[in-house]
Amino acid sequence: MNVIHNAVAIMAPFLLAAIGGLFTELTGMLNIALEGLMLIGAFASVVFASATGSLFLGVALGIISSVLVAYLFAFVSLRLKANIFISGLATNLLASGLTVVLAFKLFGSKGVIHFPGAPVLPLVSVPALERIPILGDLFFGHNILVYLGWICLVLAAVVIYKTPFGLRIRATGHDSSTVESLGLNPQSYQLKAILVSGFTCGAAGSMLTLNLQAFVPNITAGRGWIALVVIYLGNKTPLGILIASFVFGFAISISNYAQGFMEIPADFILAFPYIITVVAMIGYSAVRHYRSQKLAMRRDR
Amino acid sequence: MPSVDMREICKYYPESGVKANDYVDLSVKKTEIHAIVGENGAGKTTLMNILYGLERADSGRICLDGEEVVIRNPRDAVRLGIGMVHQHFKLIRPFTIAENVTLAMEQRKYGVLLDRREAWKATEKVIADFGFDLDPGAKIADLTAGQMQQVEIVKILYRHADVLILDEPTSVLAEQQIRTLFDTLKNLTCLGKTIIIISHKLDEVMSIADRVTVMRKGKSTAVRNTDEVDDKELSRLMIGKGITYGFKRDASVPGEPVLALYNVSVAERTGHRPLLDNVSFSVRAGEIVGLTGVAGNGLEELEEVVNGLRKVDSGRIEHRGLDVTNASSYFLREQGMAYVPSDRLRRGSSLSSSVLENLIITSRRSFLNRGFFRRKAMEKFGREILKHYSIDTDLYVPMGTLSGGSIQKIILSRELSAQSDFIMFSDPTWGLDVASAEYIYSRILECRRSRAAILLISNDLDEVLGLSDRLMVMHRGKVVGVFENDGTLSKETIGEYILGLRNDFKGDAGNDGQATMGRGDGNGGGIDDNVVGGGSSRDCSDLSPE
Amino acid sequence: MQKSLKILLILAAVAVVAVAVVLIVLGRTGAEESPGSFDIGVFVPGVAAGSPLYEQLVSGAEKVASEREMVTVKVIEGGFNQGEWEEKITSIAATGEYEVILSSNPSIPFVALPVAEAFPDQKFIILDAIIESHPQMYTVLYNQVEQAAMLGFLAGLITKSDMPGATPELKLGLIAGQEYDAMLKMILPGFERGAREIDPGISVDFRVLGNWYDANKAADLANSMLDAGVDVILTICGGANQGAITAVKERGRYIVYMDSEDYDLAPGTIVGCSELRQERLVRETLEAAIEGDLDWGSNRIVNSTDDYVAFVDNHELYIKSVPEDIRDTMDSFLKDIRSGRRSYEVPKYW
Amino acid sequence: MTITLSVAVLLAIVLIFLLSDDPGRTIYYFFAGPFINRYYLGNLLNSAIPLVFAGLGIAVAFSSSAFNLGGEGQVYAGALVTAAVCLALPDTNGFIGGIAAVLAGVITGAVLAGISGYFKMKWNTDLLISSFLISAAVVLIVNFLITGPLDDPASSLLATPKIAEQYRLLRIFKPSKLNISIVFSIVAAIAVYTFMYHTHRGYEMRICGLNPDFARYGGVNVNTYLVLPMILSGALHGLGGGLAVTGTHYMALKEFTFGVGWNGIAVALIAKNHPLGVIPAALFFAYLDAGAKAAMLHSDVTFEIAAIIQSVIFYLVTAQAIFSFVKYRQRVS
Repeated sequence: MNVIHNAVAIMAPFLLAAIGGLFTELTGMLNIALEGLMLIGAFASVVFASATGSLFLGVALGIISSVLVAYLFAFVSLRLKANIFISGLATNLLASGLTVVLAFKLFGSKGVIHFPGAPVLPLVSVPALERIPILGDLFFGHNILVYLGWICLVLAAVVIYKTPFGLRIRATGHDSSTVESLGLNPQSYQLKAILVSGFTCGAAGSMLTLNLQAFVPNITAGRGWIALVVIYLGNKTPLGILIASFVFGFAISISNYAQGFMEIPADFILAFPYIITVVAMIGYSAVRHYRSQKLAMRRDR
Repeated sequence: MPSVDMREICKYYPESGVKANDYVDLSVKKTEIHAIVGENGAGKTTLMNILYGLERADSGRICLDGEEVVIRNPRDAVRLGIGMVHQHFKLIRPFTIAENVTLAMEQRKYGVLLDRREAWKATEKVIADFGFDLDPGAKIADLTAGQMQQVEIVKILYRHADVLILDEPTSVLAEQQIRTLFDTLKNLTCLGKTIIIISHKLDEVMSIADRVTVMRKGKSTAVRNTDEVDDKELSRLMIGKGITYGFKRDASVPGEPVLALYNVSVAERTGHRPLLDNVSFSVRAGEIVGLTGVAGNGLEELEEVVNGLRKVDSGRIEHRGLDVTNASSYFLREQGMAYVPSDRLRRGSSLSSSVLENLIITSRRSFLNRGFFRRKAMEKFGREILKHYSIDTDLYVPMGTLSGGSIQKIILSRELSAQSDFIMFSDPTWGLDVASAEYIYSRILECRRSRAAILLISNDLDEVLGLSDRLMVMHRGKVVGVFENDGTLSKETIGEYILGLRNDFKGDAGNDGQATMGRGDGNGGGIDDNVVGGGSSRDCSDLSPE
Repeated sequence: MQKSLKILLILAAVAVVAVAVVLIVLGRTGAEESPGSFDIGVFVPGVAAGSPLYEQLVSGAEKVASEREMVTVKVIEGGFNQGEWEEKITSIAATGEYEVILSSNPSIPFVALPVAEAFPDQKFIILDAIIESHPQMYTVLYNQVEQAAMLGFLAGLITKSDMPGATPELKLGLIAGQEYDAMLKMILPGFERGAREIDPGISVDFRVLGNWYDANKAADLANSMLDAGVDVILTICGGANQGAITAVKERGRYIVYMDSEDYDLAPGTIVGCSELRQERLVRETLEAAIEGDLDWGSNRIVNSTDDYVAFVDNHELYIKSVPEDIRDTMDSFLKDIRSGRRSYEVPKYW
Repeated sequence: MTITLSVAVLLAIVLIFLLSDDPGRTIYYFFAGPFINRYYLGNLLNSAIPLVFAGLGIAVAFSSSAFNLGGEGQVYAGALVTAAVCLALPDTNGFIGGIAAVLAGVITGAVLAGISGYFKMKWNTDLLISSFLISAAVVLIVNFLITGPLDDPASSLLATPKIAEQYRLLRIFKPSKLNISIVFSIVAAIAVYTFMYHTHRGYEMRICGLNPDFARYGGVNVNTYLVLPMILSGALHGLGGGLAVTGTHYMALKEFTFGVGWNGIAVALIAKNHPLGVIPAALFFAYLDAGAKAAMLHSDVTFEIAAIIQSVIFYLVTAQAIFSFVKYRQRVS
């Protein structure tokens, strides 16, 4: 089924962004700058990939650029104690302006910028295995950054649950004063979490432009926001994020295909993924509610 | 050679204009238990926060074992071998004991990964070495307050601290747990640890500490050996004048029942064991009924049931003969039932709201004029309360900026001003200094004189014994003992009931025979006996390591 | 340390403000308008760079200005929020400096109506748009039915052909950024009509992206169409076109392209481009306006007989990537159109 | 506040020097542009109006710990429904018809936000995400309605037809679009303030937001107040959208309220969720925007440069804003 194959490709950027967002979420911060960080990564990676001719350098420098902007965001939010919501909005605004201004200064265009010389994202192709139904669609025949997403997910799960860093990140989110009383600086973990989100958003962004060998202003098109939703929908766990982003990718993929054979107007179908998700979410909370009512709910509010 | 030597410590809070520490000296010898006593706001906690690096002194110096040190943050303190148990536990509730203990000093494998087994082992080792009884794999959320405190101490010991600071360590503990704690502390000094305790409970200080530093209004006023002073002198040093700790409870003739519970049961959602199990009792006009027990044995649930915050599964509650079972809090208040909650910072007040907004929560509708507040009347009401109860603050000050004592006074004044015929107090003096506690006690007794029916729920045995006309003990959701408080009761006897060591009570807590036993007692029976039987032995071992 | 930092900051502030003030004064004086000039305000509904039609709008006006003395051009970009366009056009009109406001977009006449009402002396030249009759406006509409039909005809030829990327299914695709009148009334029907001249059984799979910039989604959409057997896609979704091109290129199928000559973007994949000669139209219309020859209140529809709408058939990549027999059929078709022997009327939808 | 603001302005000026070829002109128009004529000033005031309503909506919600992230969709849907009702009404009395139409918009906003509140109350569905998702879906559905069934066949604008003259609000500062809804916005701010600080419902609502345990203890029905602030918030958003139609645009255009929802959040945060503070905060926002527009019109500044300069100011202005939004994280685990 191509629907599934495409769903996996579609979900990859917001899966990656959500992984970084998960870290900030676990330290107790609402990170709405994911969108802007992705945009920075998208722009920088294709520019550097084209300039150096190296895919690896492109992605790496794209990630570094995104991390730098994430650092600015963290500095304003943590050090200057700005409201993280507004500094997040400001980061998004900055990213949308900066990418275009830089594009104009560097390439003289504010529209689509083509990088025919940028390296193509290689597909990982294992023809024999791709023919396996469903599993083949899920795991093979994607571009190499999709696999980076899988790796990051596994890595994130290990870091969060199996390393001291992850333990401290989670502790910071639960009660930062406890972490502080143990001689750690909770802010430094929040900073690191933001930098991690910069890292994965940079990678997520690079996927969007290296895919096309071109940069289009606003190419992220709301994927950072979807990533935010994915984090919540995934109940703030790596596995949950994986499932939630697949649900979202699948819904988008279906709506793409549905346009071809359904009589429903296109704009209406576009709303489809959101409606599915919100219904799923309400359904999930209902299930959770009734289950917890049955099980260990000591206080009913 | 003193182990900890703090000299001329000053700390000024410009925003509130308070000199929390004003040239304070503290000298603690090695392997002694040193108590710092003083009223709320005397600056004890500030001084210890400075020693632990949570706050920085404006001036002064700190020497450890004769060497001057700079403690900028808790990391420095930990490195220097200082550990602190805070009044409010600093534990991550969803984590296990081992995770909490090793947090920030994790056991690692391959340099980067958490080593769960090593963490478990290391925690286990500390637990065993110092004679605790904890399961390293247990989740904090499942522990009792006493166990959490033990975890806090284990946490410090795991960090190889030589100096342990404990801030009000007994405020959440029951009598037996306090004794366990003190045994532990004494044991620790034998193993070479130095212990600093912040407290305002003089009897405890006298029984555990070697020396005492007294603080008053930001200054250290005296240092004494405990075997050279008595608590009268200490309290004189603390408060500035001699007071007699204690209060007089004159005889009273109880009137008709105001509040009565009949076979009230609340099931736990998991269905293991009822939170409240066939509880029946009544409170009569002009009497104080004391209710005590260890946290987690149904006291909190009872508190919520009586206030309408929790629904009962079976049984009946009557107020002056009117069935108020599962009535809303609002309705109960309208009926004249007032309530001073134990959790005064979360349930009893809204810290970010003003004093006035806190005062009007129960009487808010009486200030309405066509749906709008009559601001003048509201302010007049507020000012009168502040004046009448001589609370020294302004109406528009945020509640959170006040001291614990003032907050409790405001809550108390709000509840008492409602002219209720039934008042429930839950841990009314928890964490308060002697003077504030005295004040609260006198108010409670005043209510009793004005023929209100009073239910006093408290973990503080002295308090319950001192105030109650009748006294009930709860264990595992059941009333396991009811006593007329005729002056012959001993703490020890009550303690045995509290811990479930004795369970010979079969009556229905003096309902004057009104109880309708038919309701809701069919489902208790067999299961229940099993659980209590099986559980009580485990419970004992939890609380007393011997 | 703290204090010196403060002083430094204040000094810096003073310096910056001083420089700013000087520059402001200079800037103000430099902005004086000379009388007797013909000033053109160019309103770009969106952003010029990256959009061929808007780029030509600007370059056409600028060329006129560079060729004639006393003609000035000021370009104002309106951004993507339609709700703000009226306000911005009003701002331009309110200055009273501009003899003509020039713009290009089907919706501008309707945005400009209230502005025209408020400023009865303000004249508007609006291209790629049409309005029945307004004394202050002059509108020119491109016959995009014809434009789309040319591409549809070529696409039809290709899908029936045995070119390597052609599939047995008689399916064409059209990806639109949004649904709007010109799209639904001219382009989509024109594309279908052109294709059905080859074979009435050809169907057009029409899908909407929802915006003009989500290139990756355009790629996904294109892929889903290719999966359904579509072999030639007409993509009209602004910046997001790039996504469709990449996807189609990867699968070895074909793109036909509107509004600009862009075979170079994907040699071999882009098999046909049509073009609107907007720059020429701008220049001619402005010249007429400056000379006072413009018939205000009228409108005009331009098509390929006057070569304002054109299919780019002389590009080497077109010749290289399209087999000769197809090109021959196409040639005769184009000849018919250019000579007016075959024509596609614009339905009156306004 | 003054210090951070001056640092922000300084940085903005430095940026202008870097990005503009005619910095003097740019600076002049960026900061003084909104005041050089009555047209610009009128538009500045007019563009503050929807921000006031959105800001009020957010202030009501946030001060009750109801995290409404769906403002965007609520404004948009409110606007569309108002326009649709105006168009559907037969030739009635303009006053009554106008009120009915705006009311319909208000109800739309209230219902959209109320859904999230209802499920929060019923099943503890996360407000933040459900309101955000519903809004995202609503924006697309409204897009569909505007470009599809409700599109004006007579115009090429992606918009509904214009509403009849009699439903349009009085313009008071011609030729700008400023209209009497500015009076409504001030009245609304005062009304919201009065409700929140001078009625017992408002008091109960705020207490529920600040400390639900305390509210429950005081006999307040906390569940009601999970829904009420959302409904109020949505209603205010809907009102803002409705008045944007009847006062400013006279029709619903595709995505014409874009960004109002998010900026409303920023406005409320700068105002520290105080209803009266929302007015100056909204004016500040509108001023920044008007300055950018003036600089774009009169100098060589482009959108993107304006965005960069604005972002720098936002970064620093917020260094002062209260952390009411961050505080919601401190829910006890």
